[in-house]
Amino acid sequence: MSDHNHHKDHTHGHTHDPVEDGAALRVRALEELVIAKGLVDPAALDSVVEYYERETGPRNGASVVAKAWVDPEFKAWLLKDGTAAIHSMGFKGYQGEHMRVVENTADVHNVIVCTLCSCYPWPVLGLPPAWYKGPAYRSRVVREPRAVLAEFGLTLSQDMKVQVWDSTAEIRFMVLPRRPENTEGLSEAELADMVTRDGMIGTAVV
Amino acid sequence: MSDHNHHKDHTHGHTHDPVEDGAALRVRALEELVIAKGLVDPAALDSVVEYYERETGPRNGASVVAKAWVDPEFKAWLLKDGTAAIHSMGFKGYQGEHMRVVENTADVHNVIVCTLCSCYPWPVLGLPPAWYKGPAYRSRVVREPRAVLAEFGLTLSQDMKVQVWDSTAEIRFMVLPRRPENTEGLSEAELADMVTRDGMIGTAVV
Amino acid sequence: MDNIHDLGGMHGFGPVPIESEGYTFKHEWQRRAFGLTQSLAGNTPFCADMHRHKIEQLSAVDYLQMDYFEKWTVATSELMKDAGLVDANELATGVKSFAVDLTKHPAVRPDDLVNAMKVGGDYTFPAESRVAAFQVNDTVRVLSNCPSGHTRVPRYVRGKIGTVCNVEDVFQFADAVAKGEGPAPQHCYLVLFKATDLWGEDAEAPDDVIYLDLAEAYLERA
Amino acid sequence: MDNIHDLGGMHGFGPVPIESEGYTFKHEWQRRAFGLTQSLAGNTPFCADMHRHKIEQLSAVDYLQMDYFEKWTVATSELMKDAGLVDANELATGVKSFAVDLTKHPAVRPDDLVNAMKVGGDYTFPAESRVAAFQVNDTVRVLSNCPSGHTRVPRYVRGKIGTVCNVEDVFQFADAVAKGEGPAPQHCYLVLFKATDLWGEDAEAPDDVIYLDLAEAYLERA
Repeated sequence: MSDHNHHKDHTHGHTHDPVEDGAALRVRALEELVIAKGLVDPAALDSVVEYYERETGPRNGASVVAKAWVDPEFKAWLLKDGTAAIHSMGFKGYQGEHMRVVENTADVHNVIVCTLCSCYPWPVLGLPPAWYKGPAYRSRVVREPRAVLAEFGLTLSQDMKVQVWDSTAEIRFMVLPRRPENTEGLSEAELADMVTRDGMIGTAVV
Repeated sequence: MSDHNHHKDHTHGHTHDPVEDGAALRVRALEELVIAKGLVDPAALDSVVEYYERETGPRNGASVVAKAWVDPEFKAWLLKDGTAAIHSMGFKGYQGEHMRVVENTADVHNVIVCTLCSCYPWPVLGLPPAWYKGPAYRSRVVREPRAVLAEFGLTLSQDMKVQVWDSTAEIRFMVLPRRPENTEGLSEAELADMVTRDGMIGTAVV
Repeated sequence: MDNIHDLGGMHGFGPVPIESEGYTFKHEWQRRAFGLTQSLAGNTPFCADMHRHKIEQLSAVDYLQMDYFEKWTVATSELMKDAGLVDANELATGVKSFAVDLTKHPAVRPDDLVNAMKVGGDYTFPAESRVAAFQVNDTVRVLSNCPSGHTRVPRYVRGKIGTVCNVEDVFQFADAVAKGEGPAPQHCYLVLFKATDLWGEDAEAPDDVIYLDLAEAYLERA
Repeated sequence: MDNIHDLGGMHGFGPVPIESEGYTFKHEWQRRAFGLTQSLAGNTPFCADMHRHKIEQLSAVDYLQMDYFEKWTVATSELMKDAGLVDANELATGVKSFAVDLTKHPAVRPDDLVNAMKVGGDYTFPAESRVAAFQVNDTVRVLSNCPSGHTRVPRYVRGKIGTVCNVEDVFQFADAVAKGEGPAPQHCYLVLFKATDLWGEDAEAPDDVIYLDLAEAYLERA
């Protein structure tokens, strides 16, 4: 019915979106206010954004995955105590204090979500993509994960068991994807380059 | 948080509400179109609105209630076969084809709702008030009927059992309120004048 | 479908606007919208279940923001469009751009329309046409599934256990009717649920109950 | 609370906008909004659970229409207002009208803020400080009640039966923390639910499962 929808102008993504303009104004007002009041150091604000954009992100998670692919002992540790294994690589901090890594196998495919909010393992995956935080993914992936994964281009056979992990407490989940075939000759760094964000969310395979 | 809500202009009830202006334009466009196409006779449109405004409404239900208060046989019939008893008084038609009348007593209070839509017994009560169709009443009265009734000014003791009737099928509900005390001398017509719409929804007593 | 229209049990919608929304019609356009839908229901191929389903398919934001009668108008417009009697451009402009075969869709006359309202619909089938699967005092569980189309099971009773209090008549099945699949007649049951079974310790009083009429297809023996 | 934020299992939100919403930040103001909340969380008295609860209290229409980072900003602004550090007029204008005691709320320095992010929060208590009520392989039922405040039980598992798969650490209890009532430490359990128990015949495959971490207070022995 969208062609009859006079509220459509209010959805996001248009060049001059009144909702988004309102949001930008609201944020600017808060920023100017709290800086004027001395409650925020502008350099701190810049630093924290830079930290998440430069020092976190899926490359961290990819290096964890690649290490698990080449080092069976590390993999066993990662699956048994994800927190300790990941922290040992230096990827720790807010939204990564408690980690559980779940392994995709020939029979099991895992996918993570936070239906109530948008909890996500920041130290290993960075900040989540917008779709992870939106109502379509959050509402549907617990009820019809296979239909959602198919939209991502991942069609699973009925023989593959799907496990959905809803991040309802303080533990954050990360998927350990299956190592692609014919990658025996690759280095750990080359393997890490193959690992994608969606592979570690579970909306893709590697 | 409403003072920070830049979407507030879009809620209903303001003098120049863009949403409501849009609705009025949409309705006018449809009316002009279907009349131009010959699909609607404007006199028919007027007639059906007049019918509901003049010939249905809570006065119909009130006369059913008053008759039940003065005529024990009718009351027994009304509670056993609400459809037949109400139809016998001429109150029949769309949204009143199948009726169940539920009796308030010294121990039981009844209240009706339609959580999925806004089903309502049109022939006996007319068209529903806007609040009956809105999200606050529909969401809350099944979970916390006593809190909702208290907002209507009706505080029930914990000894009173509350029965909520959610109109999920083709049967429409109507509450038979308790006859007020000290009304022995009143005529059926005088009794009917005491019966309110909310008394037959169950959000008030008479 | 479990869209936003399935409001029972949700939090967050505030107090009931008793005083400000005690009206039936507040604006003339609401009267027109009501009359338009009733007038068009008589000569175009849609029924109440289809109309409800169109409303249920509105986006949650539209569902919550649009006036009740605007939602009716959107649904009626969509059904008219589906039937090929109007097109999107006509609806946007209000200007006719093609003629329809009025011998197939004659405008309903005033008396006929009011009489149709006074007669109402016919949703039942002979009681003896079906054997009731459940009887009074049977314990039943509402199925946990939720079809993607129109359905009459609110989420708040799904998977819950109740008691059959009355075997109602044999009715048409709204889920099927809304899909245009015919009546699929079956018994309907008045089912009692304890408030404590639905809401746990949130129930306001231990003896409070909720009654729903539920089609046989929604229930299984518990 | 069962507000609109509790989206799991609802219909009606369409396909996942994979291509158009693959971004983390699309606009500079989103970066600023993220940084503002992190900067202010360090020197004003709020925590993540309180922040989430403010977002949960947005009207459903605002929740669904506002950008994610705008919601963060609204929640942060409300918490700052609750703490008496800003007022509504200041927030509306962006102009300071009164001074706050910066000795109590010193601006966090860049290095300290980034270090705080790298360290993270501490949500656990010694495992031996509590006796776990449930063990691995126990069958548990999620309670049917739903507090009016912040809670971590999605509606789609309420009243449902699952199996304990792991006894997690002793964690703070989000419901209590969000209310400012302290940590109320208790065990958390990894609970497995069969898709068929949650969705009935809608389950896409008979062996599919859903895992949730649930606090002890949400569970009873089934």
